[in-house]
Parts: sequence; C-alpha cells; structure tokens
Amino acid sequence: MKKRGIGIASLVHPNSVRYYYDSEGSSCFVKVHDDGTVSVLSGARDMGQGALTIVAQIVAEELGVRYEDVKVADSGGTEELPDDLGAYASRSTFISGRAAQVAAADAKQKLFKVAAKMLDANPEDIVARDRKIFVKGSPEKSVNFADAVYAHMYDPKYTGHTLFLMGQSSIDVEGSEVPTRETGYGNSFCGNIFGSHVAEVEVDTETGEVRIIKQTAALDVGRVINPMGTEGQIEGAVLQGYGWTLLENMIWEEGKTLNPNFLDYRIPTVFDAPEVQVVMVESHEPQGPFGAKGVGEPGMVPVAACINNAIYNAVGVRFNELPITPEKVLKALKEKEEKDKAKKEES
Amino acid sequence: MKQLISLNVNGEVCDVAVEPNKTLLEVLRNELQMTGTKEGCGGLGQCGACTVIMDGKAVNSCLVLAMDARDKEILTIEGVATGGKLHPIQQAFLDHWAIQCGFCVPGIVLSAKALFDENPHPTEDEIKTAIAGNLCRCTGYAKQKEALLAVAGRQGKEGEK
Amino acid sequence: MRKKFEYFEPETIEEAISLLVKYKGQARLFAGGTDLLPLMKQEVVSPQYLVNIKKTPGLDYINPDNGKGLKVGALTTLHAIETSPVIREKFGILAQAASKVGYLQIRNIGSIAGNICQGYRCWYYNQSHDWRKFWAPCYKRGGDICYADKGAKRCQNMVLRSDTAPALIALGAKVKLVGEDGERVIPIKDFFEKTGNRLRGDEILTEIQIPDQPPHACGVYLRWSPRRALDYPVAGTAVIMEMDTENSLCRNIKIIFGSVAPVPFEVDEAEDFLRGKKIDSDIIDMAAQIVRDSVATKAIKFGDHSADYKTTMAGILIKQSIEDCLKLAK
Amino acid sequence: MSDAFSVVGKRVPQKDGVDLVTGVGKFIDDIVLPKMLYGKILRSAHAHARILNIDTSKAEKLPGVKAVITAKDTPRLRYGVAQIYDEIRDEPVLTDDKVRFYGDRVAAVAAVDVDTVEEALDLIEVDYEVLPAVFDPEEAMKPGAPKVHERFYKGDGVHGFKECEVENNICITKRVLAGDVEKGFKESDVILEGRYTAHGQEHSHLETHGAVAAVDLMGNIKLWTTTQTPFTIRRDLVKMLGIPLGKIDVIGTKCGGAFGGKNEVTVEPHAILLAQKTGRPVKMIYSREEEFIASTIRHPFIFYSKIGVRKDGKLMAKQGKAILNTGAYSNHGVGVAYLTGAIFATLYRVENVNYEGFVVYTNCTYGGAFRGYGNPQMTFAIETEMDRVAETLNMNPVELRLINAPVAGEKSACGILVGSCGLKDCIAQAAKTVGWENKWKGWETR
Repeated sequence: MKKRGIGIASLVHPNSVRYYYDSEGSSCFVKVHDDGTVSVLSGARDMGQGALTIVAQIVAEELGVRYEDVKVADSGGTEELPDDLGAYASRSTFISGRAAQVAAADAKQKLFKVAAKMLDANPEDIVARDRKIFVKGSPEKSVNFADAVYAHMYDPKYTGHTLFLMGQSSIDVEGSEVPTRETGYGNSFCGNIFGSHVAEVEVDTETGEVRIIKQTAALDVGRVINPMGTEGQIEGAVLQGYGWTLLENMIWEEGKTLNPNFLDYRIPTVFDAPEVQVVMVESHEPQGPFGAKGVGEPGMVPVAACINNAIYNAVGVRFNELPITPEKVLKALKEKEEKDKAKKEES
Repeated sequence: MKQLISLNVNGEVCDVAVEPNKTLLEVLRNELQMTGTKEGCGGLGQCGACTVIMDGKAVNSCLVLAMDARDKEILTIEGVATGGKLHPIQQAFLDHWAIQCGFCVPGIVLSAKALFDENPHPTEDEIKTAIAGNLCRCTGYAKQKEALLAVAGRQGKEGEK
Repeated sequence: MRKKFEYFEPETIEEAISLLVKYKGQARLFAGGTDLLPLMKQEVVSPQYLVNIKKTPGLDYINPDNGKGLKVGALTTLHAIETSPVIREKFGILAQAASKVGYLQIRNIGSIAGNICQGYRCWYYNQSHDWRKFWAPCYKRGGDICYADKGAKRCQNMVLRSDTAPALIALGAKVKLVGEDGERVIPIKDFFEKTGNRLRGDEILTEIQIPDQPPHACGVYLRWSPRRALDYPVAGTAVIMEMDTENSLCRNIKIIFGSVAPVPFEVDEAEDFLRGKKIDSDIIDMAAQIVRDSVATKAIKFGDHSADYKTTMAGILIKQSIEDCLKLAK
Repeated sequence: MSDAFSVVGKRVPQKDGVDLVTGVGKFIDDIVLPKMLYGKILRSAHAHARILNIDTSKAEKLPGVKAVITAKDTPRLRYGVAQIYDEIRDEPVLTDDKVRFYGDRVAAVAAVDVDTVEEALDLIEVDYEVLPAVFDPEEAMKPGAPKVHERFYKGDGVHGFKECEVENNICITKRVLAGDVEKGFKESDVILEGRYTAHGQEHSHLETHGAVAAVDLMGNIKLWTTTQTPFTIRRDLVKMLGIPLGKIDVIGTKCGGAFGGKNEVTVEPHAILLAQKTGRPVKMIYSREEEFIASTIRHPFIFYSKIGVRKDGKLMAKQGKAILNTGAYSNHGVGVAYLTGAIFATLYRVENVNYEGFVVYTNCTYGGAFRGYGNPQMTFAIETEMDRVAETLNMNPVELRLINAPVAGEKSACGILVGSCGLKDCIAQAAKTVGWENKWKGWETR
C-alpha cells in the first residue's frame, strides 16, 4: 500500500563564518570603457553557481548600464585578480557580490562628478539607469552613460584632467567576530539565511520505498539577484539532500570503500528527481549587495529532516539513522506492527 | 601497434594513428584535441558525460573503440552549433539556466539532440528516457527538463515560472 | 585503457572462430562492448587478443520465421529490440526487458548476445586494478578466498544481472552456439551455470531463436532497482501466462526470476500451483507466498541488498506481474 | 521582482553559458601544455600501517618515467586547513611515517603518458608493518584504541605551532556553552533524548579534482587548478611546500562542480614537486575512484541530543554531544565541529545550551567541507527532535516552530546576531503554499 505524508523542517545557515581567518575579505576592480562598456576583475570564483553572472548583474545595476555591457574576467590567476577568500560558505553573492557593488559605486561616484556638471545638477541628485544618467524625477534631463565616461576620460573641462575611469573596492564584513575558544560565544556568522522546507512523500509499505512527491522550499534570500540562479541552486541542493537521505550509501569495509563508482554509489538520475517548488521570501540583508544573501548551501540543509518527518506522518515510523533505505523502512514498519499488536493485547 | 584510421567527426574526415585499445573518447580528447566531450566516471559508462552522436544515435564515446568509429558519422558538441548560431537546445539551456558547472552539459545536449532529431515533439517521459543516462550533480535536472520541454513546444509541469 | 592487445576484425564467423581457437584462453570476443570494455579498463579481464565481430556480416537481424517463431541475430542492439514492431507485438516481454537495461546510450550499442553473455558480477570481483592490487586474489581469480563470504570454500557471490535472460527463458528461447566442431542449439535455460555460462572458449553465440507463443499468452517483465535508471536489477521477474479468458482460468504459466540468485531460475512450485486455477487476489497472494518460500532458499546478498530484501521484492514483483498479465489478457 | 531595478532580479543567462553549452570552456583536464607530463599518486595498501621501506628503483628505470617522489623529496611539513584558533597541522604532502587510510599518499610519479604512470605505480615496492586499525569513532575514543596520530602540531593563531600528543584519537573538542542547562531542564515540563547518526557523502562533482603545474627557470610556479578557492589554495601551498607566496600563481580553470570538495588541496603540491623535479609541466587528475577513496567526504556524524521544553512549547535547554568521524586527518573537522554547535544554539531560540563537538580520528576516508558543512547532519537531528517534541505536546509542528523561531535583531545563545530574519515568514509561507492545515492529519492519526 502507498501512504502519503507531509513533514516540515527549517534551517539557519551562515553566509560565511568568521573562523578561518579573522577576515572575510573580498576585493574588486571595475574598469569603465569610453564606449560605455565595463570590464570587471573580481575575486569571486565561479564553480557553476553563477558567481560571475551575479557579479555582472550587480555591477550593471550599480553603474546603470545593461547586463550585456559588462564583461567579467573568468580566467585569471592570483597574480592579476583581486584577492578573495574564495567560493565557500555561501559567501560569493553576499561578500564578493558586495565587493563588486562597492567597486562599481566607486567608479560611479567619480563619473557622477562629471555627469553632474554636464547636467548642471548636484551629483547627489542624479541617477544612472539603462545607459542613461539623469536628474532624479526628470528623466528628460539626461546624458548618455558612454558620453559621460568619454568626457571623464578626454575632456579636461570637467575635472581639470583627462582621467581613465575605474573603481575599486576592498571590503570586510562589519560586526562579525571570531568566537571565543572556551564557550564558542561570538557573532561569527557574517550574515545568516533562514528557510523552511516541506516534503510531501509517498511511502510504499510493501517495498519500503520512499518517494518525494514534492519538495517546497521557502527561503529568505534577502534580495533575489537572479531568480533562475536562485531556483537552480535550491533545486540542485534539494536533489543532493534527497540522494544523501535515501539513495547514496557509502559502504566501507575495514575502511575501504566498496562502491567507489557511479554505478554502486547511486547519485540521483532525472527519473529520481522530485518536483521542487521554490518560494523566495525577500527580506533585506543590510550587508548584502542590494540586500541579497547567499543561497548555495541552505537548500540542502533541512532535506533529510523533513523527509524523515514526512515519513513519520505517512506511516508512523521515525528514523534516527541515515540513509533511510527501503530495507530499513520495512524493518521499522515490521517492528511498529509488532509493538502495536502488543499494545492492543495489553488493553 | 598503432594503426592509421580515418574518422568522420562533425563532417570533417581526419586521419589519425591510434592504438586499438583506445576508445573514441580518448582519441577525440587526446589526439584530435576536441575536449568538449568530457569524461566523468573513468570511462565505465556510468555518467554519460562523454555522450556523442554516432550515426544518429547517442552513445557513450568511452564505450566505443576508436576502431569501431571508422566509417561512422560522429557528432560532438563542437559540431552542434552551426553557422555561428547556437542549436535551439543550446539556446534553451542558456535561457532556462539549465547549466550550472556545465561539465555534464555537452553530453546532455547531444543526448537531447539525438532525441529531437528523431522526434521533434517528445513527451516529458521521452525526454527523461533520453537523458536518464546523463548524470548532473548541480541542477537537480529541473531546469534541464524545463528547457527541453520548451524546445519540444511543451510547458513544464509547473510551466514557466 | 592501459593494457594493449592484438586486434582482429574477422570477415566471417568461421574466421572469428578460428582466431578464438588459435588463441584459446587468451582471446576475447568483442561485440557491443558495453560489458567487456569496462571489465578491460578495470583489468578484471585483460585479453591479449581481441576478436571484434561488430563488423562481421550476418549477425544483426530480426527475422520473423512465420509459424516457427523469431530469429534474432547476436549483434542486434537492445534498442533495436525494444523498438522492433514485431517483437513488441508478439514477444512484448522481451521488448520490456531490453528497454530496462542500463540507459539509452548503453542500449544503442549493447547487443542482445552481450546482455546474455555478460560477466556475472560481484562487488569485490568487479573492482579496478588499483582497488584490487593489494588484496590476495579471490577464488574467481584463482585465489583461495571469497571476500563476500570469507568462510566459504568457493566463489559465492557472482550474480548474472541480465534483464533479457529471464525473459528469454520464459519465452522458451534457444541459443545457437557455433564453435570449431560445428554448431549446437541449446535451450537458453540450460545456458547458465552457477560459475558462468556454457559458452566454450572457441564458441560464438550467433543467434537467439524464440518460438511462437500460444494464443492468449501474455508476458510481463518487471524489475526493481534502487535507482530508476542507470542501474542493474536487484530483482527481476519474467512471467508469461496463458489465460482462458472466458472463465479467467490460468491454462499455463511460466515464472522466472533473475538477479536474485547467481543465475535465473524458474519457480515450478508456483507454476504448478497456479496452473488450471481461477486467478483471484487470494490465489495471487498464495502464489506470492510460494514464490517467497522458494526464492528465500536461493537468494543471496548482493552489495547493499540482503537476501531477505530480494525475497520480499520477489513476492511483490510476482503479484504485480500476474496482475499486469491479467490486464493484458482482458 | 521589484522594478526599482533594471538588471537585479532579472532572468539573465549565465555570463559563461555559451562557452559551457558549446564545450569551449576549458576545464582542468582540457588543459594541454607543450612537453606536458602526467602524474599519479601511489596510495596505501592498508587502512593503517607503518612504512618500513619504499623502493622506487624499478619504477624509475621504466622507460618514459621522468620522476618518482616520496616523502624525502618533500619539505616534510605538516599542514591543515587554516583556522584562527586551534589550527591543526597533521597532514603530510606524502606520508613518511605511516599510512592512516586507504587513500593515503605514499609516492607520486610523473611520466610521458598515463599508461606509463600506472605501470610505474605497480613497480614501486613498499614494505609495510600492518597496524591495528580503528573505524568507529566511538571505539577510537576509548582508551587503548589504536592511535591514528601519535602527535600533531597545534597552533593558536598567535604564538605559532607547538607539537602535542593526541589523546584517545580526539583531534579537538569544540564547545558552545550558554546559560545554565541544568536550570533549563529543571524548568522544563518535557525532556527528550535521542541518538542520531548520519553517514558520509561523496561530493560526486562530475569533474574530478585536478591540477597542472608549470615551473619556469626563475622558479616561478604557474598552477592551474579546479579549486573553488584559488587564494586560499595558494596560502596552503606556501604552508606545505615552504615556497614564498609571491612565487606561486594559482589560476582557476572552469570548475566542474565543487560543493565544498574543491576547498582543499589534493594533487596541487604533488604536481608542483614533480614539475620542479622534471622541469616540465605536469598534469594530475583524480580518477573517479580516487574521488571516493582519497578525496574528502561529508563527515559521518553521531549526535546525542537532550532537549527540555515547557508545556507551552518554549525550548528551555539544549544539550548535545556530537562525534564527527574526521577520518585520517582533521582537515575541516574543527570548523565543522564549531558550526554544528553554533547551529544547535541558533536554529531555534533557547537560552541554555551545552554543546560538545568531538572531532575524532579514525582510519576512514577523511571528512571535509561539503555543502552545509555539518549543518545537514545537525539539522537532521534537531528537526527530528522538534517533531518528537510537537508530538509529545500534541502540538502542530508548524506552530511549535513559530513559537521558537528567532526574530531579526536578537542574538542567539552563542552570540550569533540574527540579522534580517525571515524564518517566521518562511515557515508560514511554506505551510501556506502546500496547504499544511488540510494535509497535516495531526498526531492522533499515528
């Protein structure tokens, strides 16, 4: 018989932990060209999570150009790229992303001095958007982004110089600290992301198979920089969690891995992938770029727990050991049956 | 000892000297420097990253001896985009963010292409069957299904978000 | 692949056989390659001579031999079988079984003969050279230990994990083996022995012969694997049932299990029990119990699946397949 | 998405998407340099053994072999993942005294092609004295259990490193202490205890680890690697090879998935040493099997949990003992042990916390960073316990979680500032989206 159940589990996860070094640094260079295009040298490391894309979006937004106007160097070494601790602890968007925003703002602020003169307005009264720089509230009073850059570079009448335009940043996270050794007290999380998953599972009481019908993941992502990227991170994380909970079983004999291959160590295929619905709850993270948080890891965190709770809701057995294999499920169901019988006989 | 064979890869015939114990994957990557075809599982046919199309059928190039690839038409990822344009499958992968690290993508694109060449409007189940042998650890397959359903002119289960 | 070998592409079957004879014990026959190549890369087998019959003419066909059943050439790919109209219509159980193997890329090159003649597998035996090199060889490799069952006196754990074998046994198929002293045709049910199949070093399995099935016979192949693709069966069952549809009597039935024990086997007790009976849910439950009792005596642990669990799955699969047969019969 | 923005919040495609979807993007194994050699590592024959002798002469004589290195060719420095406090250096580039797990590195070979390298590995003769091994962390903690490490180097991030004894295979104990748990339990109406175990997990990124090293005549090193942390890797290489930081340029290639697994050093130092010895570029790529046997995994985890809660659902006290099976080397164990404790104290509001996290050596494959960094294991325990609490109090699990969810601005028991916190919204929205109230049948149905 197939029984359905539902289970919930929540999560908190840091956007980087101040633990490795007493720093959560990142840095970035932004070069603005006189055709209005932009080159970014970022310390962010793209391992598939889309860090470079996010950096480009952030820079484009901050400078007021289009996404396609921004290039991000993706093949540089530690020699030429600005320093960054790297892509771990869900920190790329949150920290490397903000470094990019600050660098872009640095360039923008220089550019606005010129643009303000061109528009004869105050620098603080003007904004840039979609390749145009204009006075707040009166878009008709505008100058092309590229023209302003050109003026900054080659027309001394604005700054008294002819200056190439670039912005830079080197940042750390404010207010985070290394925890004490004795009590582990300290605000070591540079930022934190919260979320709650609900799993709807179907348990086959004959085969012991557990199948996720649907996984709903509500995450407090701060501000979404790219919805597709965010969904992708969470969908992928959920499947990894699913695999860890139900399928993937590392088998050791005397310390030797017996299934060191993709045939006997089973990571999920497309047929095993459950439907995942991502619900993005937007809050505002003051230290994140445009209020954004990192979502790399969180999607994985509560999966095992909410599957376990959903199984209990479906068939009344709960596991304190992973992975939850069909054999274990059958064994647990049998034990429950016997317990229930014993109970009946008592009463 | 090495033998001189000619392979038809992406419409170009090239002569290459190979040991009979080398697979098509090894020859593509090491002799022809076509590194778009990936090896993920150690050449045991357990991940699909090395998928190419041979005479219209998707196959694991790690399970084909180079000798057996003679007088066959081989299509690798390098030959999928033609005339300076991405193939619709590739475009869909971009538009739907069906790529993360991208290591499994060449294989999946070719598995999908083999399907679409035979059947332009496959169902979700036919699509799954076509890419079931292509492991992806990043995406959870959701966006890849979406992308391929879009190419097939169907909406995903939940449709476009 | 590290190990080198001398490579041949015989033009004829006779030539292939003569090569096998010439290099007896050191040559391997190469057809689809989906089973042999991984074994060679892991250096589980390292032939000095490889006889590749992939291009040898006359081995890739599906010939309906009207009245006398179907003849399938050894090199016919599993994909050709799962999509062949005649097989789907008249021998659906074989198409089902073929469609379950591995995944599409594998079925596109894997041959039916290869799926039948594939090596029996064991989690210890099927490891790479690097994994094995510091361990004493097991019985299967000429040593004197079985890592799966350390107390055992001989190899205990080799399992044939073929999907098509049980289906072909249920269909009563025969295999044609051609060797240096002529050809022999044997029922496929006798082809598999606990330690390996009966193919001699000089022989080639050239053809599978499937007899026409009686009217009202309907077959189902079901298998269970933890992953829904890219996996071997943990248990597979092939059932062919002849129904007397008027009064839903079971005229005759064949029940074959694969992958639960070293080789596929038929559950005669369950067949005898069901023959001539009116099939209802109680009868099916009883049959399932008989199957479990029988499988329990034969099932062996494999990798991360216990004999008990395989037995349980056998009971579930047999119910499901009988019910599916009834649906088909309607 | 908000229209206050013109690019942020928009569904734009990846910057490098075209490279990836056309196969142009260069992953580590796609890099080929002139005169490049191929390298591989000889791994241990045992889970635990003392190395008596390594004879590489046969391997060196094999045509095509350009270099064979063992511990004596390394600076014999121990390294570990940098932590500010409690940094532990226990991991050798090539092991000299003994092997501690099956993946341990005994020697490395560079040759003209992969086949020759593999031949050479088979020709290296190692004499071992097999030692008793321990695989269960709880066994390993008992007095008299086999010692995986006799001693290691421990730093406090300020005064450098001192050598110290390892007792009962406990690499380190991290504590998170707050309030007074005994008081908390006294004030509780219900106290629940449980033991949880979670197994290891292999990252299984489709691209395996790898690196290509090239050294010029000035001794400048170019290192291409598939790491997720180029700058940190450079720092680690300085530690383990004693090379000045300025001499190393770490270049990140396209990275075929990482999930934390490409945080730490694998073949980078060996590739550099072989390149230095041969004067030719050296490529080293992990096989899939090496990924499973020799690369890090998610820490197998044992957790003893005790939580006290009031009738109204308020959490009063949490006590927990975590045992992380860190395998042969500490690697990220220290950080993971701290993080699981911080999560334990932060996921739901509670004043009284007593958490002990033991990082324990065994002769298993070693643990490292993996998406979640201990959090999935811990949350599996916490959230299962929360449901047990809800059942005991016959309370709707959603309600119980809402009661105890922290809110923005507060500090958790261990001092974590809960910045912007949408947890209550997340719980509410998740429940609403799935129609929890209609689907959740209540405890009595169980």
